[in-house]
Amino acid sequence: MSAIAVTTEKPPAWRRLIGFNLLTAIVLGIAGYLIGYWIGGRINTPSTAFFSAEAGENDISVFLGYGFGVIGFLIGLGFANYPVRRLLGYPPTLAEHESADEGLGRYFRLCTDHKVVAMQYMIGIGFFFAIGGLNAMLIRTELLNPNSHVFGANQYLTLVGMHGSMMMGMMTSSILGPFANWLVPLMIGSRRMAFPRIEAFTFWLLMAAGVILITTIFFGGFQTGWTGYQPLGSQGTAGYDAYVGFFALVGVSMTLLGFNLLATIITMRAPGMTWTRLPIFVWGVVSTAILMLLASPMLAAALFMGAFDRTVQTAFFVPGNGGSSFLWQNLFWVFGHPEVYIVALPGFGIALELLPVFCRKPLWGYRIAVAGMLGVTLLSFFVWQHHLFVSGINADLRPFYMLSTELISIPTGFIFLCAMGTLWRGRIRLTVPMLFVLGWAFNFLFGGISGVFLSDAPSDVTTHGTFFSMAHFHYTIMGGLVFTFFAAIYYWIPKMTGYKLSEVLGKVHFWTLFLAFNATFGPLFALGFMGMPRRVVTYPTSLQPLNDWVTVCAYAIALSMLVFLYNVVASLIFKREPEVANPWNSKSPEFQLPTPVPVHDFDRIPVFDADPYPYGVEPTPAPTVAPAGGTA
Amino acid sequence: MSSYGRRLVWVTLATAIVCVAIGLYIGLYLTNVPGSVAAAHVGPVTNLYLGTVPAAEPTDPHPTWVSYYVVSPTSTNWQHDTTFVLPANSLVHVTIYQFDGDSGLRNPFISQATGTVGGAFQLNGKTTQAIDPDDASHVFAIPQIGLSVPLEGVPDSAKNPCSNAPCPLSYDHETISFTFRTPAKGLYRWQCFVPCAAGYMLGFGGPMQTVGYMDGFIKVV
Amino acid sequence: MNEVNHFRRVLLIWLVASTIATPLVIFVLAPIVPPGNGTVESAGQVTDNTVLFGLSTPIALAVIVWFLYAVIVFRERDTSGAVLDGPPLRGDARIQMWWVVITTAIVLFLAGYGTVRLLSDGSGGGQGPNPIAAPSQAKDPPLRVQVIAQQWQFTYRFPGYGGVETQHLEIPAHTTIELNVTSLDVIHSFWAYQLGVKADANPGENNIAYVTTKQPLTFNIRCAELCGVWHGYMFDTGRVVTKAQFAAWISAQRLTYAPATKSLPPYSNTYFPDPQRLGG
Amino acid sequence: MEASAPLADHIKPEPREWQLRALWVGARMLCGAAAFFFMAFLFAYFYLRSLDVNKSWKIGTVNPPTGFGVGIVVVLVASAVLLRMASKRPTEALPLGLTALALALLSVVLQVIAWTTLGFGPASGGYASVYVGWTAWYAVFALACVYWIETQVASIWRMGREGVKRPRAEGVPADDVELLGAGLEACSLFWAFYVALGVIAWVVLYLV
Repeated sequence: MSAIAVTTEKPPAWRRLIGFNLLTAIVLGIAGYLIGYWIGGRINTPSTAFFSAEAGENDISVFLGYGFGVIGFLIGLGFANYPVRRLLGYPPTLAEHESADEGLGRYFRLCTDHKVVAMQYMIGIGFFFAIGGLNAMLIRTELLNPNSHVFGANQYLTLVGMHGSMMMGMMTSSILGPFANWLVPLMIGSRRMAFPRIEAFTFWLLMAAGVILITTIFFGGFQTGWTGYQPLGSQGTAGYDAYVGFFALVGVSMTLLGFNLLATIITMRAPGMTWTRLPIFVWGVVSTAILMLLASPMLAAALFMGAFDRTVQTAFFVPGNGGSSFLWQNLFWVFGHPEVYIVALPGFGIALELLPVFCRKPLWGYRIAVAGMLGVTLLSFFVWQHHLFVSGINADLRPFYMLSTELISIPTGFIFLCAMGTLWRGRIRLTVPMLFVLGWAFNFLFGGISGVFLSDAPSDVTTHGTFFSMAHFHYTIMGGLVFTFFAAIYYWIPKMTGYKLSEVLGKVHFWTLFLAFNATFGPLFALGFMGMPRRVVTYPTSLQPLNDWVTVCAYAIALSMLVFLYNVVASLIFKREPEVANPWNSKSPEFQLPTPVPVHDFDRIPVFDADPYPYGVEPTPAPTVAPAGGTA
Repeated sequence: MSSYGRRLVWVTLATAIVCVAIGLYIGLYLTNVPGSVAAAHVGPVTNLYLGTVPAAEPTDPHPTWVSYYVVSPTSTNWQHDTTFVLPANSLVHVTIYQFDGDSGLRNPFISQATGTVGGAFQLNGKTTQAIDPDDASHVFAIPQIGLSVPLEGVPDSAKNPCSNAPCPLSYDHETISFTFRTPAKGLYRWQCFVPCAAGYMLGFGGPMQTVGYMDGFIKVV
Repeated sequence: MNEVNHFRRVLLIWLVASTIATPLVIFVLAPIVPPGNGTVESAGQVTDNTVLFGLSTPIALAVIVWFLYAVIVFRERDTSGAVLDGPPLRGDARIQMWWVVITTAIVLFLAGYGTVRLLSDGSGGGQGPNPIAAPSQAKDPPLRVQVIAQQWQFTYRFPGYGGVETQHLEIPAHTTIELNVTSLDVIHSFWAYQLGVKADANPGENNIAYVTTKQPLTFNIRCAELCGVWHGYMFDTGRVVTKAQFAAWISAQRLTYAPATKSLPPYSNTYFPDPQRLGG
Repeated sequence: MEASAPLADHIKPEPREWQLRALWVGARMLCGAAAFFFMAFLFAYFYLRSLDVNKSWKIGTVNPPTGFGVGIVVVLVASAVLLRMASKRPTEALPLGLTALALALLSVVLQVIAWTTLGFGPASGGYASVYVGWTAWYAVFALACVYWIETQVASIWRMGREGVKRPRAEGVPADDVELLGAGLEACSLFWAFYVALGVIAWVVLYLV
């Protein structure tokens, strides 16, 4: 695309490795960690009673190590260059390393092209998703037998916490990271995000966070699960510092991701792209971004409090010293429940975005779908205490939280209404993405209905904190988010990469995943009802057959994921069958662009005159976006 | 090399690296699980000799952590294992050489011995039922079978305290012994109830939450 | 074939399916869903679950039948490769209105029903220090039992019996029990499964849950909130026994634990044992 | 450093007001995020105070350093007012901005001195915890704001020295003067809001 291709000779390979790139970043990150750790060691004076020197570890060192490490990592990537230039008063610029000439190198450094960042997100998130999944397999392996342990009891809890944190922390951005970053500019007709450097920053920060979480193994792990309840967390070894550092960085990354997406959608819609013409996926992004922007800072604040408790010995969560364990529960769930919808809403957006394409009908009830998403967004700030029905906290408010929680099923119902309306009398093509969307509908239905049991305070007394609630949120998150995540992958990856994915393998992947998923998590509802609490390393022997069944099915999920992995490697790396520009005959703007999408997306900012669902209108109107002519 | 061949090499290489990484990752979780030790059979009863120290050996990954050890009857040979293999449905005589100072109990209720034969234990040869909760240094408890024995701490005034493992009997110590009946075959956990993890919130982090220090298993076979 | 026919057929299928499935769920599945009929509270939860099951079955069936019908009947059968569009239906205000009305009605009913059930006796849930829903205490004051959670076991204290603390829990049959749940260190959750009781144990907080026992039974106690390395092993077995047996048991306990009782602090709703911050 | 390719001739630039609007909207959204961040501390304050677990809201003598508190707030408010004025009066932007910058930095310095002269430690109960946590993170983000203000002041200074450049090549269609105005407006608005949060913190921590 770039008109001025500077034809200089390529320097030798070793020379190209020097500069602001991932390699430098890793080196500087490790150096920063060591420097921070050393400084922390200077600060710690064993004479004060404040520091837990007797524990043989120094939390200040660890936190400073993480802080300096992240800073070194970001400097190595080149994130400090622009701020320093601004500090010296040089005028603002927007783009860095966007030239297509840089080839694959762009993916290993700070690049502000939204498509590159999206692909970085895809790979990065996929990597951590695989680790989270591996943790799940190890958890299930441990639960094969109640009376003999594969892992130590504390290693098991670390696995549980790692799995939860990895999935809730990293997978939160699993759709907004790769897909919203890639799609939103194309869908609303801008060429970029409002703040491209912040866009890249969110990604690299998230990667740093993920690595920090993994380092917990070297510090003894953390035994708190992803909820990190205090004061249990403060008891933990330095492994809990990794949890705090991880989630704090995730909180910052999510805030900025939401901030950037929201700013883009508000300010950079192309002429004619009115609010009522926005693709429904963008509405899903809007509602999610609002939650991210406002809820994540509270998470960060709560974690900073926890970090202070562990280092400078404040007492936010130490009950005998003026703190309260309830404070953490409140702050965590004020963030935590919007978080749950942060992972659900993008799924709604993708499902409703894909249904019209494969039903060949306009989205049925566009406005009510938008109302549903915004309704969920609003209500999700008022439901958090349903996580605390039996905690003894504000027991007189339980009827209110029961009502608000159940009210949230009304806007969620709108999404189902729109899905059902869109299906009605369509010309349904059961492609792989469509299958995943249908799978989402089925799973989310059961996730939602089991949610009613949990929102009902009397019923919650038994189901709270058991495998029932665990099954419930896996139905909504794995059955909801992950299924739509795969729908999005099968739908957009050919467009994003320019290569076909195997449809046969895709269908194998869907059916094995769908069946194995339901065979795994369905019985967990029963296990919860039969009295199995979450996060236990052992359980009554009578529950072993069911647990073993679940474990075997969980392995089947892993195999199904391997099918997917094989499909990706075989199709995208080896076979490389070029895909046409619009394989699904979609009328969405992004599919009107050539494949691969040029660096600058559009030659000129498009003008929209309709929403992206003009199906069944005779004669079919011309594509709403003029194709970029640059490649012609 | 052809482009296809190059890709094949890269993918194979990446797969190999990933497999190694996964192996290392799982290995990290599998390590640090302490081994198990069979109790010695002397006569009709099984004898189990344990030692508790304020700090593990200097070569331990956590040299500052308090810990239980399996020791020989004369406290000469110290082994850092906390899974004890015991025969089912039989009497086990436990002798604990206690080298640690006192910390005090969070719940004074645990200052009374329960679940032992006769409901009492021998503290330096003297039959005792309960100790002052503030003098407790550790507790040997198997909650699943209701066994709980408080271990009196070495007084602060002791002249010759042992600072870290291994501790010969020449150091100041308390000897606690008791007999209990093992349950049916299975895996049972034991723990300490005294907040003895110095440097951790409520004294219950670190060694108190890591199998191999103040926690472990009774493997009844 | 016109739209009305499709809609009627879906309606019919749904009606038939619901008529078959709903009674099955209500009368076959729901009664076997725990926690069983052992106490007033657990029986109440079973009733509650039955209502929820009964209501959710036709709702789930409506969605499933609709989806399956649509996918089967409206599936694209044209294999010529031409991409044909469906009718451009963009919504129907009437249907949307009815959907809103119906879902709102169901939700309000559920919230109302749940509130009524909750306020009738507290449903065995932890209600904090000032319970708003207690079982009717017309006959006699409830038996107060304190559940003390610590890492990692539950002990029980009976303020009405000299403040004796016990290792296991036995409670009399046909009695209302007031469980005062508290913790000495981190958050635990006292879950007495067959009693239908779950109450978090928070350090420095008193969390009250009520249970009204019926016949003698044995119940499992488990910790239901992650509390550290032995969370999975923090379980116990309790018993509901006849009043006479309970009287005998509690006096035996007082005798057995006399030495420990002497060193216990006076009974209190919460305890703040030292050290708070650092051990050692 | 900047390796981006200039736009080719056939590629038309995006509307020039987009970046200006993004700055306007972005500043307001940051206000929302900052408000929610400090809401956590506000919540912690009232929650711990109302619970007063173990009668440990204040352990021993815990008195906030009122003199420093008043000083910090006065300095902050003055800084915010000056920066806001700077954004409204382009001709006097440089001196006003510089003064605002100095005052903002001074507020952080005062806060650091206040910590060293506190009569209590972080462990002295719930109030002490909230005080330390809240002021610490307020100061950290105030430092970030100091950086932001500095970039604005430095841009004004450099533009005054090197003269105005018309539309730039790196994909920013708006010209420097417009961008500078929008950036200064966004910065001053956020700083004013942030100072308002500081005033709330002051009211809560020192007066309530």
